Amino acid sequence: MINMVLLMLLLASVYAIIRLDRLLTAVLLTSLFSVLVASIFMVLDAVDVAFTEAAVGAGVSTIFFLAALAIVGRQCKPTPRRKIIAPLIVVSATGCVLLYASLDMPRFGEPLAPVHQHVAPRYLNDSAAEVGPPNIVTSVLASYRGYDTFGEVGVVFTAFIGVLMLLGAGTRRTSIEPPTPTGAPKESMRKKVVLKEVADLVIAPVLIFALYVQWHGDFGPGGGFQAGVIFASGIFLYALIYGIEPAQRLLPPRRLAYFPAIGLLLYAAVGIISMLRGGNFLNYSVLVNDPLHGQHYGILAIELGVGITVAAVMINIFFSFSERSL
Amino acid sequence: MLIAALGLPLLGGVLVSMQSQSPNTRDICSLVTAVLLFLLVLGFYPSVLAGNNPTLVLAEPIAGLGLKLTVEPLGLLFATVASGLWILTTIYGVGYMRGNSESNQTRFFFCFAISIAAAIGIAFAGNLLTLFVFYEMLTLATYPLVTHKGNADARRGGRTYLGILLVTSIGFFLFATLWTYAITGTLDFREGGILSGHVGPGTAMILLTMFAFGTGKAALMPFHRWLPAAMVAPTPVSALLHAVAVVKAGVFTILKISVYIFGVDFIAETGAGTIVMWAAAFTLTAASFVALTKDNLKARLAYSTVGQLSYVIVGAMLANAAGIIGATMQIAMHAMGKITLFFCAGAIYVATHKTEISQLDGLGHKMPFTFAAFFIGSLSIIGLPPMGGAWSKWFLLMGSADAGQWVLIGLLLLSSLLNIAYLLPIVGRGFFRPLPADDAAHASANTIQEAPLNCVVPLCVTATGCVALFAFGGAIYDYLLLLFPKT
Amino acid sequence: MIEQLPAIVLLLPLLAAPICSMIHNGDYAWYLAAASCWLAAAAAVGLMAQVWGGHTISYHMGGWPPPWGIELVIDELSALVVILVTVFAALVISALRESLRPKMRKHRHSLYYAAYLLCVASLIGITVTGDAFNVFVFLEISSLSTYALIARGRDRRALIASFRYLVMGTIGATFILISIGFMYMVTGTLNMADLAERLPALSDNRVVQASFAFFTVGVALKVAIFPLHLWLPNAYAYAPKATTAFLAATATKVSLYVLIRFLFDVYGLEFSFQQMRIDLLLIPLSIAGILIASLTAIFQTDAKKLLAWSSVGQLGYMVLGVALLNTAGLTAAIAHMFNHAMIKAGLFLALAAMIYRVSSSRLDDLAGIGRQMPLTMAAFTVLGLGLIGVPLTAGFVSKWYLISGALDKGWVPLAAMLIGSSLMALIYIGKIIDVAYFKPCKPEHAEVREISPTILIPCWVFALMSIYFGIDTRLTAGVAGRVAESLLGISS
Amino acid sequence: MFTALFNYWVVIVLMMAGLYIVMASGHLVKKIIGLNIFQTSVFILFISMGKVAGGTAPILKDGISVFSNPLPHVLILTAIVVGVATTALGLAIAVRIYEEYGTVEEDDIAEMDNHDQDLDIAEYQRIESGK
Repeated sequence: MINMVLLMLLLASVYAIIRLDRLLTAVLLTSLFSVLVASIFMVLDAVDVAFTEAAVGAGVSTIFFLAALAIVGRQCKPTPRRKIIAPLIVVSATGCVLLYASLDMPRFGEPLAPVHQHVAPRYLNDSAAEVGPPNIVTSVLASYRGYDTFGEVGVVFTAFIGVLMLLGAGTRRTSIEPPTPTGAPKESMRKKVVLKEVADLVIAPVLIFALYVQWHGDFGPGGGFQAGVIFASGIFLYALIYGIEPAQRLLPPRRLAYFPAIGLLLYAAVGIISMLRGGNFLNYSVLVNDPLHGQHYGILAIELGVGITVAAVMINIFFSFSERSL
Repeated sequence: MLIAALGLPLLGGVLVSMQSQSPNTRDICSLVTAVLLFLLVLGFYPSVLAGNNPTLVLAEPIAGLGLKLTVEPLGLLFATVASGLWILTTIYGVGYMRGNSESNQTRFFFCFAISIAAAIGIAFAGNLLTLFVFYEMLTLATYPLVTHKGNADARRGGRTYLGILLVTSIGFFLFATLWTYAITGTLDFREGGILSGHVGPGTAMILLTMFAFGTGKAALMPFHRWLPAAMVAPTPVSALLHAVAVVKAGVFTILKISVYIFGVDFIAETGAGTIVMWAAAFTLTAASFVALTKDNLKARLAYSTVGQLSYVIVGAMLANAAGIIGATMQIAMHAMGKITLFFCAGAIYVATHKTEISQLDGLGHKMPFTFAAFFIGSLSIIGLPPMGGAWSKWFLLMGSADAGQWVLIGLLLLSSLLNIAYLLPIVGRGFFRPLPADDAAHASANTIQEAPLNCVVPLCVTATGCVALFAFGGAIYDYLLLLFPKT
Repeated sequence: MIEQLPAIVLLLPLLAAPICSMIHNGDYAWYLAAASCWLAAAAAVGLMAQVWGGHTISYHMGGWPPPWGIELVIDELSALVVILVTVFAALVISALRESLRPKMRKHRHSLYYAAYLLCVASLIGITVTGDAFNVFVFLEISSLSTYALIARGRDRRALIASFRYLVMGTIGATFILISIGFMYMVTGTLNMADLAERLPALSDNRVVQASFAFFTVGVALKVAIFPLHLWLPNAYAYAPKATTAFLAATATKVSLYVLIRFLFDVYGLEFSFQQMRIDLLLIPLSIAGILIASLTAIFQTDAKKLLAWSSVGQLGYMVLGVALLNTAGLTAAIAHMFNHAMIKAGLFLALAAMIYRVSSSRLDDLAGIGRQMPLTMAAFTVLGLGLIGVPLTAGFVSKWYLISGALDKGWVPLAAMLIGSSLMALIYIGKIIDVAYFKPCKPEHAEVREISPTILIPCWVFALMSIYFGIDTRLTAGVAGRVAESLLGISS
Repeated sequence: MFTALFNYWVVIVLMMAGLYIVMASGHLVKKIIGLNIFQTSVFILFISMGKVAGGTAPILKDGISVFSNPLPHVLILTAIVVGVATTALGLAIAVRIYEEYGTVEEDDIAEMDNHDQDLDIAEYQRIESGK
């Protein structure tokens, strides 16, 4: 059984979210919820997922929510009584179907459960010989199911296009204001001296850590997606403390808007090269003469593509939101 | 050759539409097409008389169910009537349209050609699906003709026209077709029918009733409203609707379904036609009464048509050789008679711009040919010898007698009396009443005279045709016996 | 090369999308987008040529054999749907350029085209994949791009429509995710063919039954099966003009394809229809959907909303065809997917041309437009006849099969109801045509002229296709018939 | 039975709580919070089915032979990305709605839309009567 305390904490936080009308608190609780879920994932041996959930749920999503709340206000109306009934009926019905299903579910942790029988054993037993990386999640993600991951990059890219269409690229303000040559700190910034000091200390290691996660994904938990999210978080931190303009000077949105596409194209390029070399799309084994080397290069390249796209998309979206809130 | 029969009017239509700049070329084009088509249709007679049924499958939109054309005696007769009268209608139409300087003449002749193609398609349809397709094509192609004038009246009439015809055909006819297909797995027109042995009397009656009422063009009451509504159209169109293509296509459809889908024997055995027969009997009596009350000449003729059509339906439902032969003859005879009457009505309008019967006093002396032709046409419609109409009425009475329907005989005779009552007074007014005073002044100035030659010649030809058909009655009878190989 | 076609058809639009997003000149982006759509269409035809007659292609992504890797599976059904998506997408985008011009600033055009291409690519992806989870991934790409496309409508209500769709769509997608999780939980595989082998033995397992329920509800949301259709009318009505044409043609059809695939191939005929009796649910719902939607359409005063409601009704026909569970019904459903896509895309496109000229889709603003824009309105009329189901148009063929399907079951009242609903279509299409031809034109629209050929030609292509496929039905009803027989397990 | 299924039940409650927030809340941002919770709870369901009692994270190391199933991890990695993408887009639409309507409460928006429609009808009647 999963850790009882964690489960109870989850229930409590969700209950609080339902009851809360102050959205800022609700968002922070959602962030807490994500951290708790990440802990559960950790307990369940899903280290990569835990890593991602923490970075996304507690990091990126929360930042997006906060940015949105800064625009739309933090208070919401309580749900009127009469509007509770219909959702309750639907939710109870759905819940009953799920409970009904749960009666036939394999017991938790059962090693003989069907999930562990059919497809998974090949990954566990042969991936080292067929693909290479010790982190089996990376092998499956990048090679066996590399096409899914390609689609996943497509999803991120689509979200990027959508946000850009709706909110603009975050370039409006920089084009109006001439860029100040030196990052003269604003009035409010002087009060954040301590923060600034801390940030200086933290941001560089965060970015370096992101690079480490990027290249280390073969061996330990991590990979392009996590690296991209962490890299973006580092930039968020920078922007929150120094202001958006310096961040945008660092990474001009106009140029940054190219990078999601570049990452996706890099991913696809690997696949197309393998097609040109006579294999199927994303068959890394044909990239070079030795299949195992080919797998290795292929995975490195596509993970880089994933990282570039994810980081660039997250930063772009952040810029788009923050432009609107000012 | 079948392709040619169908393609020729279409091709003619296209040619006509390209000649909008030069009216003379255009009208010659129409005429040549019409004549060629008539000759082409006549060309089928040798092989049909020899007992062959030339067949052609155009396409197969639904697996096992194609757009199929077959030439058989019944359809060939209808095609002959339609294509033959088309020539006259074209000549007449040219005169009428020019005489009245109507606008959009090119569109008019284009739609005309498409309508004829559709009529030929109906005549040669090899199965119910094909029949339905061309039936709808005819509806759609005649719609712009009905609304030709483009004013509010024309639009209202057009809407009624389209509304009733589409709703009945989709609601009843298509449904019955699909049902038939579901029951029998085929829709081919076959001798002796396809339903026999597949359905009981009850279903057969429902199906036949749906087919009859679904054929809105047959103007069975209460779905006859479109016909008077379509009176807003120019007269050549009325002639086309009433005589050449539309209503004839309707009754022909019912006839064909009775003969080739149900089979005469099957209807007779099961009595499936009872409802339809009495509906038709009601229609033919009621329509004649309504016609009596109409003062507008074209409206009176329209209700006359409603009544006359029901003769055909009655004949089909009698389900015996005399009935079917009478019904088929009625198609040809009524076509010839009614087209004469409409040509006359149009000629009167072109010459005097008069539309009401009460205004016709004394015109007979000024327009002798027109009124003489009207008289001949009337006699044919009534069914008096020596006109072609006499034959069809005779066979229908025979058929009723064979079927033992004495009430029906009574109704048919009553209706004939009513025909006399509403048609002959028109001629009487023309010849035996003096011109009203204000018109007399015009007349002395010779402003009232016969309509243009283009109008008068066709109506004289059709009037002659009414007489000639009486002489050919025997030949037609022999030909129609092809339908009953056993008897 | 030829064996790479399944990947190529997908990659063409998917790779053109990021490149488009990088091109700042909207015109160049349009050329690229249109070219990639047409090439994909050509590739789709190539695929159909390969599977014609009932063959199947399997393409192993990454070279990994299924069920370990992801496989693309192409048979006649998926090839037909891919043709539907690509050809209609190509036609609509050819017209798109004109219609976008007055509305958006130029450098945003590129993004719009990119979103459009992503949508096309993801719909292809959903159709060709043989992996259950992969369906989810591409479904999300298509959903996200659709939300973005709809939100770009000129009216602010487009935003609300898009948001509602986003919420309902995400719930639907999550339901599908739950369902896939359940299937995986009891079988250990995600490959659809593999699932099909393993699921029958587990038909009494409650997890499988629940997964079936979640899947049906999730996809029904996407297909807009009554009563889960609520997002559709507003989404179609407020989306940018040409977007509606594309979405109406493809998005719901692909979802329906997914439903058919899973009901018949993955869960299996026996489980779906004999054990779970899904037909008992779908038949009444689709009938109610047809009647209510057609009735609502009749009372609309906005042409775009009218057509949107008509779409709900027409989807009802397709679902009904599936639920009838006989060859004729299933043939009708699949053929109607194609035919309706073609007809509705054409109708929305023609309507877009008119809206482009009069800046409104309200019926009273379209008064007299038939005389101002005769060619556009003529195309609209031809397509409208197809929607009603007049003979010699594509709509007739599918309705014929559907009613045959009802009669094959001996359900005469149902057949009568279908005929009745065709008459309702006659009324609501007649309403538009009547207004356009027979009402006097508004004075402020007296100067309205015919639209440029860029839109007119695609409109007429749709109209002529609607007639062509009413006569030559080898591609539509022919394929649909073969597919229906193989789905029903009838060997021909 | 109870202990073996208890965590599934908690997850089901969490999922339904998320779904409830989506449906019951009128605030668009809170709806998205609900969607987030709904999806995240589904992730727990997936990951918990991949757990093998006594297993470790699926990273090959000498001396370890029992691993948890990596496939659900891969799927959920993808699903998390999908989730954040949806969140971002949803929030972007919500922001645009706020800019257009000045509110993100469903009821208020519905009221304004009805008002819009009334205006449309009024406009229509004005034109009609003007003729």
